[in-house]
Amino acid sequence: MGVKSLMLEIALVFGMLLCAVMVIRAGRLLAAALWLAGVSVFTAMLLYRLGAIEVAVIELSVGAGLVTVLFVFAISVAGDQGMKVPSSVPKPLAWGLLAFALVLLLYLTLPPPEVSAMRAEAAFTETLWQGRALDVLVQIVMIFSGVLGFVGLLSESKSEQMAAVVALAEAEPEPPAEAAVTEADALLEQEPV
Amino acid sequence: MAGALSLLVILFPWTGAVIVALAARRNPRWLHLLAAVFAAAAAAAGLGLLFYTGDAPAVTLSLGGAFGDFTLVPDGLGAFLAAVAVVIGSLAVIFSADYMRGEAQLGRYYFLVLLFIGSMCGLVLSGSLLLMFIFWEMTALCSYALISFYNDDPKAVAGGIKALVITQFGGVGLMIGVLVTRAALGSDSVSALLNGADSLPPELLSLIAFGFLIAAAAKSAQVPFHTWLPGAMEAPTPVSALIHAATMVNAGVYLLARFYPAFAGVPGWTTAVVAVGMLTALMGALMALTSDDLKRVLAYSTISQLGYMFYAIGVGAVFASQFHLLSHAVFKALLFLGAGAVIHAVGTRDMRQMGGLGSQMPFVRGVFIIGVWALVGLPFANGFWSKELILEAGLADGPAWAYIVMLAVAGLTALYSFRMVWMVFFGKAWTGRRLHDAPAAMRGSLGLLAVGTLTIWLLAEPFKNLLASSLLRHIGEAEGSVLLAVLTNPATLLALGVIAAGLAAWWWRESLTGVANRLRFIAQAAQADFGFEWLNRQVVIVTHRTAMTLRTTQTGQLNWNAVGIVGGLVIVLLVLIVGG
Amino acid sequence: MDTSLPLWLIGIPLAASPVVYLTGRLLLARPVICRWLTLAGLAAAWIVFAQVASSFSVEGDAERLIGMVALRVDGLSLLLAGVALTLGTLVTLYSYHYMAGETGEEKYYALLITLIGTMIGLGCAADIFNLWVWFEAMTISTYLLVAFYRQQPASLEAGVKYLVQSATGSVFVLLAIALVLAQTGTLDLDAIRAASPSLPLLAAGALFVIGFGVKIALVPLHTWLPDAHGQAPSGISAMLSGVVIEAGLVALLRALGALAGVTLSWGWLLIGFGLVNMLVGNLLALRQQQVKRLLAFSSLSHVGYMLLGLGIAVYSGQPDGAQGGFFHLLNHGLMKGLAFLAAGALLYALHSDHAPLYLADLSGAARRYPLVALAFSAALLGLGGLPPLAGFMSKWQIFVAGVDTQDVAITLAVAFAALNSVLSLAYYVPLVNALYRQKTSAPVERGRAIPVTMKLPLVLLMIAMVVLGLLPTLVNWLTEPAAAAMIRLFGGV
Amino acid sequence: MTTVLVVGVFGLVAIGLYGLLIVRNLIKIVIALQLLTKAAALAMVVAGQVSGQVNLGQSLALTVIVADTIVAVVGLALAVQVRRRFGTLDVRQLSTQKR
Repeated sequence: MGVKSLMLEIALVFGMLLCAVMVIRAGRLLAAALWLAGVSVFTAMLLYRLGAIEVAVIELSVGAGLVTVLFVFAISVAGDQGMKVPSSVPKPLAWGLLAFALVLLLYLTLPPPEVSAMRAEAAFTETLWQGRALDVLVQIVMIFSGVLGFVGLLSESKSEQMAAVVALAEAEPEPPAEAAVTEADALLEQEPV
Repeated sequence: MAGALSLLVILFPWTGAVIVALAARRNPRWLHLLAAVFAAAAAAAGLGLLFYTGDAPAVTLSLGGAFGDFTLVPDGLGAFLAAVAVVIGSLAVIFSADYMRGEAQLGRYYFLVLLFIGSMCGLVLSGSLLLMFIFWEMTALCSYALISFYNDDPKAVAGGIKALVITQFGGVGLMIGVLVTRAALGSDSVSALLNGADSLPPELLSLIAFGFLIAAAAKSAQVPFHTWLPGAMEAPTPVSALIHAATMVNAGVYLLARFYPAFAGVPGWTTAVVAVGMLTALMGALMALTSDDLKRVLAYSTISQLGYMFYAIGVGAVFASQFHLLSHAVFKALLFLGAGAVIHAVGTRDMRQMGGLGSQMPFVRGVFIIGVWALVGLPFANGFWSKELILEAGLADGPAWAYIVMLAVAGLTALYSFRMVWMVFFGKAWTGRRLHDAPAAMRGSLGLLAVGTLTIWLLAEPFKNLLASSLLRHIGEAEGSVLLAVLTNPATLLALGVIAAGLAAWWWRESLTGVANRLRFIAQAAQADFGFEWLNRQVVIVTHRTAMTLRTTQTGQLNWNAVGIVGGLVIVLLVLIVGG
Repeated sequence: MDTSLPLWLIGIPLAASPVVYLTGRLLLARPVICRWLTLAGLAAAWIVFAQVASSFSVEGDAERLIGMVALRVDGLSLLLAGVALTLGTLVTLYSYHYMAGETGEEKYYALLITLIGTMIGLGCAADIFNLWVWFEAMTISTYLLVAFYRQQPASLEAGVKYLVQSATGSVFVLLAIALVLAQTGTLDLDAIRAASPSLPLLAAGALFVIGFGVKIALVPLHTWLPDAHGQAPSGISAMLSGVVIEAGLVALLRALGALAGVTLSWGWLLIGFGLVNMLVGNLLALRQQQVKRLLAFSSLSHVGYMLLGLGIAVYSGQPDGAQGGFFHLLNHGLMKGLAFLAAGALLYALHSDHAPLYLADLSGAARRYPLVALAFSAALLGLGGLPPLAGFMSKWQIFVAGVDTQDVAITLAVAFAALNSVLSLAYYVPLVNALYRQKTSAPVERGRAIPVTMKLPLVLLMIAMVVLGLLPTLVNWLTEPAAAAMIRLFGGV
Repeated sequence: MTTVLVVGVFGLVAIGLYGLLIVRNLIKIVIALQLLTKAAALAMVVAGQVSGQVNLGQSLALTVIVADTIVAVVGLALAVQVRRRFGTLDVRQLSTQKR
């Protein structure tokens, strides 16, 4: 493995992490969704370099394509509420915990084992459809229950929709106490993102 | 025969319980009758069992594995206590026919009472420690449910839960003891522990011994676990009689008596038993002296008398303790039911609002005085013989400091008993409405108990022979005639003298006011339950505060929940890295 | 054993699911048909289960290889399948009236039977990745069930927390699987066990504990549980609490068993989590006024008892603790199932609008609903560990195993567990007390009748509980092989 | 070079988790979950490659992608419902169930 290849690898991982950071920092949901697509693209490239060509393609089409479309759809339905103020979890706590966990995990897992010689293996399609046939079958179950879940959560009769709208309209005049605090916090916080 | 009888003595009450529960919506008169019939049948079986005692398991049910063999062993000690439970229990049931007339939820009442009686019999008859523990817990459950019977009254509910939690807490001691026995001896039969105690490592044996002591103390309302008993006074009065005289509290004394041969050699154990008994007897008497609630006085007096029994076991007078248990069961049942008749008539438990009731209720006054006579230990009621026997053994075998205190408590007993009788039946004339003396069913129960109080000591010899079979070498005290030994021992005169002093102190109480004032701090401490009630409440408050604080960690916010996950990961990683 | 039998056992419920949905939705458009189809599917599964169980008792484990992934029926799979089918059938019966008239009833039944099928599959998985796939399928089938009352904000909220936390846990599991694969080059559980211990496998173990721990509700990963169990339809609460938690536990045991050689700490880790769970669960339930939430918190402490028994077994290498733990698993399924179903029956009778059921609402319920109150009290007292009900017997078995190790620390842990049992009475008993009060609450006075399809499961569960309390060895045929399988999982004989 | 990938995977996990801790918008939390998922899929392929079984790793990664896409779909459906019923996506206001 040449230095050039290593540099490329580092660049791809860096790009992926950078996009991920931007996902969290993005103020608007739409921007976050697009940055997520960026993460997907970098991940796909990494997968491709690892020799996982088929999954790279799928990641590109599903991860960067389908999922982004889904998010955009959901955002358009639910509205792009910008919530710039972070949660009530103190940032130092979040940082500390994660850094600690990361250090411990890396301590246990680095250095990773050497790449062993490629075993003689069946082709991807064969591995998937025959070797892991059971996984695929259960995936069908998952998709079925996922679809039921999606439909069950979203499909509504007209009367229900009206009821929801009425309920919301009734709730609107008195905004939750939290909202006022939120805006005040936002002014104090002055964070551009 | 022994097998059939030992099963029947449990199954009669239990079957009755189920039948009464199923018939709960029928005519209440049927319920009273059904319950009384089943209780009486159980009493007959229990008395019959006394003639078929034996040390071999009469009934065996093999479960295997962690559960071992369930056996029933109707030996002398077990059969005797079963008989006490069913006989006094059935009298309480019969008494209830009048006392509970017109109450709601009679089905539930009789169901629990009968279940209670059956469980108590199972407890004393079981030859397997696990089975004993099961019955032990069942009596706790039944007592809880009965104490909280008037469950719209928060005081009754709180009293019930307190009784349950404290006795269950003690039960943990019993359970650990049983578990350790099992692990060390490979068997959880009672005889295995009795026979194998010598071969156990000393530290394990003392763990078992003190575990059992905690359990016994909690069940028998000994210091520092006695706080539940006064709260248990919220129960209907027949239930109080049942708990105090026939069932619950005897279980602790039974446990110690049963395993005394195994534990006597454990260093410090007998001293601990003596100390617990002595402290309880003293504190119970002082609290009885300063309380104005009739049932509470009786409750404290129960605690105090149980202290005598513990003390007796501690000094090795196992037979004396059981003899006193028998006497106490009879006269305390009499006193409770008598008090029940009074409370039923007057409608209050406060003795300051009574007085002069004797003229209105001569029958109740008569039997009540017989009960008090025995409680105080005046000749020749049953309490006299057993209490003298305990004090003699204490003088002969126990430490002097404990004997002196126990002797003084005999005087205190006389003092509070006379105070109680005076405040209820004598003193100022009763000016309230016309009262009825006890009705028929009540009279029946009371009369039988009064006769028992006066005569049961005549059975001392056969009783001793009955227990000798199961208590083996530890019945050495009073060779020859028990009664003769009491009469001829100089300790008897000493005790009678102290009792007379107690009586005198009440008679000349007016002139003793100065002393009483100087001792006021003791009275105040006694009224405050010597701080144990406070301690008890603190434990509850701290637990609840902790719970409330912990509840705030359930923020309901997704972000904080995620903190839990990441935090959990960090903890597990750390534990694994450090722990290897 | 005919190795296709397990496939039928898993396949029948899963295949029944689309049939239930499509028939109910498209062909006949009558929800009533779903109920019967679901019951029929479960009945067929029961027949196969009986065959599997009987041939298992003769021949022992059975394995079927599909491609490179194996499905294996051992004692553990059988136990999980038994509990899932028992509770699943009773919940289906119970839902007949409870869920009648709800929008999306056909989805409810389809997902319920999918849930049962995936849990049986999870129990049989012998491949670490396949185990995750079943686990994930099980989770996905419960998302809608938890948030089934989607008109209710509280129920959506519970669904959100459940989804996000489950998904996070599942990612941890995946990372652990990746570590295992990278380190050992295999996914087969038995083959992994043969690999030599290493630090990355330790990390994998930690990630498994946390990942599956979210589903098992180990403290502090438990935060979703009271919401989900409290807000789901009562039948689903019973399933979640009675089997789904336990399925997570089985998955964790399989995964950790494969890593048994990595460290000696697994037993202590399980015991530690067990003790923390007991205490925190009890304290959180102590002041709870909302009945279903209280029951949910009490699940935490019961998971603690199971973990204690299993941890003792892992630590000592003796099957007794595991047998106790699995007996408690079974009993908890019955008791907590019963408690949730009884609470649900009262909820059904007292509130028609899915409003939460409070302690005060129960006041005097025994006067109008004596049977339900009796069943509820039996369940609560059993949960509190009062003999001679089933809950005491399994706790006893765990404690015996603990003290038999002759280890001082474990004996102390047992004492702690026993004290916790006493503490738990402080919140179970007031519930029982409220049921038998003489003063009835307003909701009880205007409550509606409870149909017989809801009472029948209660009666059956109550009988099972009492019988198991009196004859605890009756289920040895289920718990003994499960314990043996578990000891084998952890490399013992 | 595998080290770089391992750091990348754990880094992505950490960023995703940070999102779960800090972000209040429900849809954005679902996006953060997607970050975690991608890390898991990548980890599968890396593990496959390390053990010399890229195609196995690919098969696993594919299953992971499918499963987590389903989770995202259901999650978004929930989010849309939440917006309808609560009128907000703020998870801080989504905490009526506490204690």
